[in-house]
Amino acid sequence: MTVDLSVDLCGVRLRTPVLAASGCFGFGREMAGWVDLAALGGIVTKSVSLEPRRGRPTPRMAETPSGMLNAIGLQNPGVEAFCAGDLKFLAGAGATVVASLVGRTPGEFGRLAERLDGEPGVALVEVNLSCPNVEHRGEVFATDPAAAAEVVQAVKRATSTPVLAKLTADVTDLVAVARAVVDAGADGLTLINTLLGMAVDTGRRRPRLAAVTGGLSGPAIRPVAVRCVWQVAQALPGVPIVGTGGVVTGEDAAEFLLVGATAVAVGTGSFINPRAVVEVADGLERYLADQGAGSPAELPALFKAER
Amino acid sequence: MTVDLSVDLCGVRLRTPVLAASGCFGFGREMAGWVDLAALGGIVTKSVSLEPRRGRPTPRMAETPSGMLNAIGLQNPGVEAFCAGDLKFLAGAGATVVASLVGRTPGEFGRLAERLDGEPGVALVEVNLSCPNVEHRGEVFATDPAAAAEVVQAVKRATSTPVLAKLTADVTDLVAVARAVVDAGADGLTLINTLLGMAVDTGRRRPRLAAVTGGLSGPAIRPVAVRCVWQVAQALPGVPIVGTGGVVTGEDAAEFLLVGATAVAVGTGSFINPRAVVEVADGLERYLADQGAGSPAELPALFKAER
Amino acid sequence: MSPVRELCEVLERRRVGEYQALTLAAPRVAEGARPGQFVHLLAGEDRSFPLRRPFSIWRVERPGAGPGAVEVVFDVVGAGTRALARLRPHDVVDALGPLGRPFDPPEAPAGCLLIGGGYGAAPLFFLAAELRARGCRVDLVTGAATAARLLDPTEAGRLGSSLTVTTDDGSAGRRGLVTDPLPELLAGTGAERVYACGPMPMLAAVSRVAAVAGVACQVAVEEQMACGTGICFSCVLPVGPGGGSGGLEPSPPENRETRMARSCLEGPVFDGAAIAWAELGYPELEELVR
Amino acid sequence: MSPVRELCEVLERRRVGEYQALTLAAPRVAEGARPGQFVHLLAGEDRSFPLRRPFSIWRVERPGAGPGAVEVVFDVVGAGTRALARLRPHDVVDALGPLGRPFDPPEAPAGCLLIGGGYGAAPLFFLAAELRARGCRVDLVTGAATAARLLDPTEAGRLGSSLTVTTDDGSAGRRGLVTDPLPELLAGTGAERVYACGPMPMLAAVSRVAAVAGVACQVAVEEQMACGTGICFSCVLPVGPGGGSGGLEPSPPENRETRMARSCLEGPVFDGAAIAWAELGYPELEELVR
Ligand SMILES: Cc1cc2nc3c(=O)[nH]c(=O)nc-3n(C[C@H](O)[C@H](O)[C@H](O)COP(=O)(O)OP(=O)(O)OC[C@H]3O[C@@H](n4cnc5c(N)ncnc54)[C@H](O)[C@@H]3O)c2cc1C
Ligand SMILES: Cc1cc2nc3c(=O)[nH]c(=O)nc-3n(C[C@H](O)[C@H](O)[C@H](O)COP(=O)(O)OP(=O)(O)OC[C@H]3O[C@@H](n4cnc5c(N)ncnc54)[C@H](O)[C@@H]3O)c2cc1C
Ligand SMILES: Cc1cc2nc3c(=O)[nH]c(=O)nc-3n(C[C@H](O)[C@H](O)[C@H](O)COP(=O)(O)O)c2cc1C
Ligand SMILES: Cc1cc2nc3c(=O)[nH]c(=O)nc-3n(C[C@H](O)[C@H](O)[C@H](O)COP(=O)(O)O)c2cc1C
Ligand code: FES
Ligand code: FES
Repeated sequence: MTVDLSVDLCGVRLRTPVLAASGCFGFGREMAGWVDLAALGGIVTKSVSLEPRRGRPTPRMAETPSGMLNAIGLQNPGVEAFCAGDLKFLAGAGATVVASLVGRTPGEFGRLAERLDGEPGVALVEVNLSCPNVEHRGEVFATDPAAAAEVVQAVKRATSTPVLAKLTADVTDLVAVARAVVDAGADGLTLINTLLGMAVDTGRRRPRLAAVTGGLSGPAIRPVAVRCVWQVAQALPGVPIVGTGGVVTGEDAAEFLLVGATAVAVGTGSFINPRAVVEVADGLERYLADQGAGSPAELPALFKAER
Repeated sequence: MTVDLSVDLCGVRLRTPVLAASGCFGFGREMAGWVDLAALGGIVTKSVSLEPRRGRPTPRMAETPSGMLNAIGLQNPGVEAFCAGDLKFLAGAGATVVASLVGRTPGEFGRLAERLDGEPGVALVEVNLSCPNVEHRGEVFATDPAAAAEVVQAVKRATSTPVLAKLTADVTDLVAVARAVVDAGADGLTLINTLLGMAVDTGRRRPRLAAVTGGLSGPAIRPVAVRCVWQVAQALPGVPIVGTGGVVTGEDAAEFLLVGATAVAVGTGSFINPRAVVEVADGLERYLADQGAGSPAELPALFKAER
Repeated sequence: MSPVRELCEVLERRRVGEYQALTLAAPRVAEGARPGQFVHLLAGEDRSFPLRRPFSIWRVERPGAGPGAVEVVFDVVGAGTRALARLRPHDVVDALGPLGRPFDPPEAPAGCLLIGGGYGAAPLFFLAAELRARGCRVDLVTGAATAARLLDPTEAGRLGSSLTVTTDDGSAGRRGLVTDPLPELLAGTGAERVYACGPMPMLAAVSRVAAVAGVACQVAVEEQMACGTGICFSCVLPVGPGGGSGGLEPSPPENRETRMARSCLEGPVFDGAAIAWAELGYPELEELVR
Repeated sequence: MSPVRELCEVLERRRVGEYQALTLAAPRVAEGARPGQFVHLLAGEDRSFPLRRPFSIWRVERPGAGPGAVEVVFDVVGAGTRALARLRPHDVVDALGPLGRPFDPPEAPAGCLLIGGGYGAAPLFFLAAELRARGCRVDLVTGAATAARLLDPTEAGRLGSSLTVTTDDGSAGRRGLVTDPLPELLAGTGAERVYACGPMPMLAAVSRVAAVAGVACQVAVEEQMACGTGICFSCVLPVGPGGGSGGLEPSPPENRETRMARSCLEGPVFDGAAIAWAELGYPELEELVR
């Protein structure tokens, strides 16, 4: 059985359904020595803002059981430097680029999308909604359906590139937020961002992160991420979903695809294995062959929800 | 330095600040051969309902990275059998019992509390709010501040025993729910119940739990639990909190106490080590001695939130 | 004997056909263990906080000449058994045991037919030795998919008055299921007791044959277990009103026809007639055993 | 040379004073490694998905006579180093390397003063060998809390023209800080380059002394690292406008006076004068190095 790993994500053909997740693959350039950037399903860049951001003080990360906490604080060189440097490099390398955007207001998101519209090499845009809305008491956009929808609208108005809305699982009703952003025009969803967590250095009796709290990622959160994809795929059939959270093997990727994701993104996995994005795709190819599936898109139909 | 491990939880003196978490110590009797039940901080019983419940079909559990999923479905013999059998046994063994209650309506919770009021041996009542409200589209009580508050009111009216409200982290605004139940009369809070998760048997292409989704517990969720305790302790100073989620060592317990918990409850830890509740308390005693603290209550003041 | 937690030195790990055998120095577990009971094992230094894995006790060396040891035999199927299969002598395994309800031997010497599927034969080795020590006649039937998955057939041959072997592919013994020769053997040996361990469909079939023949039957089941000590309620099985507790403290009776019994505490050995087979998808059997 | 991932057989693990040394068969890492670079190691079969741990390359045996090996020396402080300390010969370690920016040797032979604190002396052993091969005079200063935490003082004595030892408790060499003898040594040896590795306050002090003396200084820093490959941005350090990239591809310049440089990619070696010491809490030093 020959397997064709390519998938269609919001009208964009990806070589494989395995992407590099935002913030976990730098701006892509760093990995040129480790993997063939053009062979990946896609590279979601570190989130880019209008102005450069320095990020948070260190320590910015802490290991936790089967996961890690991070509080990087969205350090990035700003959209202009991004376009002039990283994006040009990625486009030249033939990578499929998903540009991740982060703003403090819906207007900022819109201006970012406008700036990137038509930049060669941007295949999709991902809207990172897990950041504080300065116009609304610093509440995270993705926790409020209306605020999230407003951002998506602003972005859709500004770009002709397909738009993924990236949501957080730290909400009471994820389906409501997902529905709001899809109604606002999002072409697809990325589920999930990190969970809010905290760890304590008991010896020194202080938080292990300088920022006190941070985002929990890695295999520890995979069951939460799989559940989120399943719930949203059930509620909003036909909406493309990129599943993210703890993918480190081809089998992990298969979990997400079986419950309804169109693609997956590997985050923390790349920190342990710089070739994780490639190896997850290889593992998935073997899995599909074992299961007699010719392509990733066949998996949801093979899933038996009632045991 | 001698350490006095005892703590005051809502006016009840506990021998240690380490309890056995609900659903993770059976009804207590099962463990009589493994630990001295009277020496524990307390035993939160498996949640008890008015009528017996058979629970969910098997498989009811699945191992996940640094954690597990369960969908036991609140199997229990009903409050009458509980009082006649387990509670009598626990009272006779000198255990400090926290009776966990679960109902389908606020009224059921109230009747349970009434039934247990004055039963010898019940030191505290814990209200398990992570269950569906049949009067409100099956929504989980703990995701809705008003519904959660209504349950707490019903219970408080029916009992003179101090009441802990057990909340879930699967909400947008945990502090709002915590505030609502405290305003409704809860004497303390238990944070957190399991996170909703799902795992897939990729070989058989079906959910690993018969119930499809289940509750994620174990060290994997500890960073989320610690964050929840920290957030609520900051927002509602003075409200006693029992921290739960991934405690398996004395150091883990110390994380919770440092960020503001009064006590901790060991759940999944007891599955791997039947003496976990005792050994966590021993570890905590050593930790306190190392830190020069005479009692658990001194820890929050030793915590330095700004690094 | 009430179970204990013991940190056990690995004395030996070896291949047995397609299985792995592991011998652990475990004086306190070995002292009280009875056939049908299991140990709940945790191997290796793993920060992922893995759950334990349950294994039937295959052989026991009571403390005396030596310090006391238990041996288990297992199939490598996933992460837990892979970790056990990596153990080397002097490594340490964390064990809980002996856990669960053992097989009940007959009060007086009687003919016993023991039926094991694959590694499911493991507890029957231990049981056969005990039954013979009690003066019972023991006949064995072991079956597997293929010859290499028959558990130590040479030793099995020594344990009983007879050994009947079946394989699905005919690579050893009769081709067919382990249950095929049962009616004939029950009649031929005049056995008064049947003991079985193996996959659920096999246990259902054995229970049916025994019920038809009117012979008392005990089966050891395998349900997924988290704790192994009765506190998590993950390992349950529907048991009829008369079913279960086997001398162990029963959980309070529920207000139901059948109740969900914990197989780690009230099992893994159940009376074949006590299991609510209908709820498990074997309705005809339920009719039979009523 | 661009870094690789190599599954390395453990050739030896041994004690070195209070530290552990680990020798790994690592032909591809050994081939290109330069002093100041590090390896990012993962030990053991652990399902908890632990992060790697970074260690300076202490010694290298280039492929040639043998297959090529690297040696690291480490202090056992937590779970990761405990796992490494349990390794036995023939076990396998997963390594990334050589990673990071190495020390820049002087263009022409020159006097060099090398200052190491605790296990921080490790990369200086490798550097000393390279500097001497290039015809430089090398003087060493190593310091530690106590004698047992001085890294292999016998070998250190052989590496340079002189070795000065300090301990906080006076149990070996001079009592005091490793930085105490610096001004005197700089004057005495006429060194034109200073290289240092150790805790941050020590690196700050060394950078200050070098700046006062007008001597070029490079320091290797230790920040917590998740990836080690430049993709997570956890290991950052504020670096002044002129600071940093050391021949490696710089990240796009940010529109700032100082920027947060990744110490795994643009470091761990930085020019002492490039680090924005004021932001790290050493304001006087910032004044000095400006
Ligand atoms: C009472 C009892 C006695 C047993 N005796 C033996 C024995 O003597 N020899 C032997 O080879 N096996 C025996 N088993 C099955 C053995 O426990 C499983 O093969 C083992 O747990 C698989 O673990 P794993 O991590 O390798 O597999 P995985 O499939 O990765 O395990 C995932 C999870 O499923 C559980 N699981 C998987 N297979 C089974 C199973 N067949 N039964 C119960 N739980 C399972 C595991 O415990 C674990 O929690 C017994 C099971 C029980 C309940
Ligand atoms: C470039 C570089 C080179 C190093 N070289 C050496 C060396 O040659 N010898 C040596 O003994 N140590 C060295 N270290 C420090 C070494 O990486 C840590 O001691 C080690 O990571 C501790 O891991 P642990 O799990 O035992 O400790 P834990 O304290 O349990 O680790 C928890 C987390 O903190 C990180 N961490 C802890 N201590 C340090 C530290 N000092 N620096 C950076 N991260 C830390 C760990 O990597 C891990 O992510 C170096 C660090 C860096 C950044
Ligand atoms: C260090 C780090 C930095 C991250 N930065 C971003 C970011 O800039 N934008 C974003 O949308 N997500 C970011 N994420 C979230 C990841 O893209 C991903 O959603 C999450 O880590 C879960 O996937 P994982 O478990 O595979 O890591 C970051 C995660 C980590 C660990
Ligand atoms: C098998 C199992 C059964 C549980 N049953 C209950 C229950 O009946 N009532 C309840 O309030 N919490 C129940 N819980 C949740 C635990 O009490 C605890 O809040 C949660 O598992 C997190 O703690 P842990 O990580 O230490 O297990 C259960 C958890 C598990 C794993
Ligand atoms: S395995 Fe936990 S109750 Fe049986
Ligand atoms: S450790 Fe990840 S960027 Fe340096």
